[in-house]
Amino acid sequence: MNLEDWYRQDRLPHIYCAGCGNGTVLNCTLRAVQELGFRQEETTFISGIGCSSRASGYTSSDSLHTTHGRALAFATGVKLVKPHQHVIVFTGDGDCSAIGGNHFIHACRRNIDLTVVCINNNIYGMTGGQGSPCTPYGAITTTTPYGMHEQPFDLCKLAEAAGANYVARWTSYHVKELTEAIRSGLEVPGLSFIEVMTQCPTSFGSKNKMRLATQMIDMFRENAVLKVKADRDTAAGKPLEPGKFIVGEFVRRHNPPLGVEESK
Amino acid sequence: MKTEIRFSGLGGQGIITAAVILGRAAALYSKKHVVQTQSYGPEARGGASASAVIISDDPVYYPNVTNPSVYVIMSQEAYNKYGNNAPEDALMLLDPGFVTSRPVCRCFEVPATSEAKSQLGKTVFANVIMLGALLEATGIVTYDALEHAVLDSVPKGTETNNKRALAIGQELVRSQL
Amino acid sequence: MKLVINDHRCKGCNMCTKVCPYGIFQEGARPGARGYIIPVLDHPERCTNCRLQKFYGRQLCGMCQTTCPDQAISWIDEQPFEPHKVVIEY
Amino acid sequence: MTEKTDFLNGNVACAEGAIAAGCRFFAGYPITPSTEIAERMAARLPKIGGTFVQMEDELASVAAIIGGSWAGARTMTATSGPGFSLMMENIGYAAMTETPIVIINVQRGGPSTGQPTKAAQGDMLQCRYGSHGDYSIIALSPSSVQEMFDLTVRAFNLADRFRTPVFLMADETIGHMREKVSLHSDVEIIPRRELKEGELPCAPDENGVPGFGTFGNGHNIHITGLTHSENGYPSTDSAEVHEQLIRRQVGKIEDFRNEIADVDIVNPDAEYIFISYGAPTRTVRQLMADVPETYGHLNLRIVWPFPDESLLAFKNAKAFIIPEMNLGQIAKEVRQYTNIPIVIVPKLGGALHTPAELKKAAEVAKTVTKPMTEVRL
Repeated sequence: MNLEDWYRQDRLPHIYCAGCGNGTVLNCTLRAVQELGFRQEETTFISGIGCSSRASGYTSSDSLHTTHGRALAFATGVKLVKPHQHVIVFTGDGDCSAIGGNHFIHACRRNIDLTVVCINNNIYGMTGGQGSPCTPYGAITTTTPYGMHEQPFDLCKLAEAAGANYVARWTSYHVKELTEAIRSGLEVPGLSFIEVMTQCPTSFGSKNKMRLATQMIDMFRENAVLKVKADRDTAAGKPLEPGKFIVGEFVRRHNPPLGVEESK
Repeated sequence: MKTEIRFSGLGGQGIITAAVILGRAAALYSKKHVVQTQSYGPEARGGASASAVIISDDPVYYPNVTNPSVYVIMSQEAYNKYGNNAPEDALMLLDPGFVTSRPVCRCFEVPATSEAKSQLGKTVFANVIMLGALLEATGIVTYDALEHAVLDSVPKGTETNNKRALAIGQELVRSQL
Repeated sequence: MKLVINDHRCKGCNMCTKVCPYGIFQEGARPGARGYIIPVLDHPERCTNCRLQKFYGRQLCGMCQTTCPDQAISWIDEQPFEPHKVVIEY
Repeated sequence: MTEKTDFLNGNVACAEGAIAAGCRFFAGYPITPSTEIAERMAARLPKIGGTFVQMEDELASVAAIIGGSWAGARTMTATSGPGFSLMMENIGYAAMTETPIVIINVQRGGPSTGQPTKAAQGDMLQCRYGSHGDYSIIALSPSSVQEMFDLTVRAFNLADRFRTPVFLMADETIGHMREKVSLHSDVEIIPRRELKEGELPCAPDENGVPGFGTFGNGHNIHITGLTHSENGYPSTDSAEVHEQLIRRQVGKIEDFRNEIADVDIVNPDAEYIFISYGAPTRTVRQLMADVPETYGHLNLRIVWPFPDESLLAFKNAKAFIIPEMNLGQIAKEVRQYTNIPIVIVPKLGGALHTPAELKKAAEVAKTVTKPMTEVRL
């Protein structure tokens, strides 16, 4: 199947704002799926509610656009009934870690064979830019007009601690690495969690001195620290500078997964 | 003909199991109409336990016991709650090891727990001893029906001891007739 | 192969201007079909993928296409070479 | 075919009914007094090629069975009041996406934690109207252990036929009492209609029900809880699309209310008529066994959609006496369809109405003139 066939061409152009990174993440996900040679009828995309979750509406295969935060629970049902189905979940930072936080940690604990692509744009985009559990400390949003005064989640550490078999983080700037990570996630049995730091110029950037999508991409390029370098720095006693974040593959392990068809 | 039987005692004595076995014997092996109900929840485990069986020749619609004619009582607390109100024409089987009061109605003292311990080595057979006693005292089902129901309900390997328990119960009542 | 930007899909975010290693995409000034300012292409024949995709039988670089959030960038076959239409300029 | 007569409680009979109906996926969360259903499914499903999963909460339980349903299985969950409240969000989703699922609610006293081990019928309106927006569902009400088996099978068939969530609104009395029950595997199965080639995923057939595009069968469909047009794609701005969709989804059930109906009508010529469903039906029957020919009785085996035409069977009716283990939830529904005086007989606290109490209510009924009268027991 060609890459273009994985898009619902009759639904494009999509509803995302100009410069929104969701489209980029969609590209990387579909490219990974295409490279692996999956067939349409054996692939299912599931998503919750939010900008990120509209992605499932643009993929050309069976797709389930569900309720806020519950995508992983729906996906659990699909996967347990049809274990040979490749189930990919699109979720966002609010969807996954606020309203869906409990489903998220339990899906990781069960280590169910799903691939979760979490588009983390640090904000609730669909409702117009409210603070999320992943809004950085000090950032301005419509519900944190004086700066976010709570600490954000580190979703990758959460997924790792909860038991996911594969955990990685990239940004919408690192498209090659992201595609590779989603590919790995699809190949590793058990729950694969790929967090993608993504720009939301409309709601997040405009309030935080990054009106242009390209400015946000520059920010990702400058602040993303490769895991190997971060590890080296840590060993040398150098802490991560404020505002920087680590990208790379954090976990790849083979704990017993759920929802994998036993080989006959 | 409709008989209402009230089982009561402490959680862990097998009160509910006894009622289920009797219900099973009547429903499946005696072609009677039966409804079995029970107290449910934490009280069924630690504290008081109660269960009831209605056995009738006609369909039983209303499932709750209103006027039991047979009481099986295995604790003083249960006696205070249910046994005190037993009418004169009722029949009561009680375990004298746990119950010190005595009713106004006809009563058999069935030391089921101590007999289970001394003759079968384990107190878990007390409820089946009680069923044997109940069978002998009332004849509400046939022996075969009750034995069938007991063997349906108990773990494998305990069949012999359970049959002995039935016989012990029958004998305990027979000696008082 | 020829590099093209789909006027109907492009929303003018200029992400392609950031990621193309050859600097082919330049911020534009002309509005496209939906009114967004579409980037312009500067000597697109420098694109590796344009030149070598057919030769290698697979997509090369492709950074612009993978990054483009609006699925607006693609490569299309060029018109076949038609010698009789060549206008010789003196 | 296997057939077996057993002495079981209602919850276990319900689980066996689900298995007989072909249910092979159960997702649930423990809650008194429904837990025996989950326990039985956990023990039985792995042995017959099914899957049991204990989810993190009831929200997830319904989500998982909806997912399982789209993957092609007959799926079910079981709960009681507090869990039922949590399920409402995804019940609305199932209604909007027309997903066949079966939800067992073994009702207990509420609101909130209430009386976990006592019977009630307080969720009858919640099951009909609990989620937001306009939609319709089907709800059955068993009054015996045998009906826990039979109506569970029926629930699956109705869910697939009408593509809707179907509720089995049992209560603690029926869930926990034991009776003789006939279990058999050759139950009638009415499967869901698979989407045909070239048919739009949300376009209705002559019954108003679209074909079901099972995931993995190559239909390439998009299912969303957003207002969607017949091709399944979101269409949230069009008033016309929304109205058409909602009217069809409600109509596909409400237009068939008297076809779906399953009632028992006894003594239709009587003047004083009991209307009951679930456990109180047992008390009414007990009373009628004691004094036959005195009263009429309408037993509702399917409560929602309300079978309004069944009221017309009682041509001499002077009053309808409605005993419920709530403050008159279905009585108010009956009121919508009749001008005959209604006597509500509520009973709270977990105990069932006694035959004597119903007899008293029937005496009161002989004197009422107001449209609605409540008998305080």
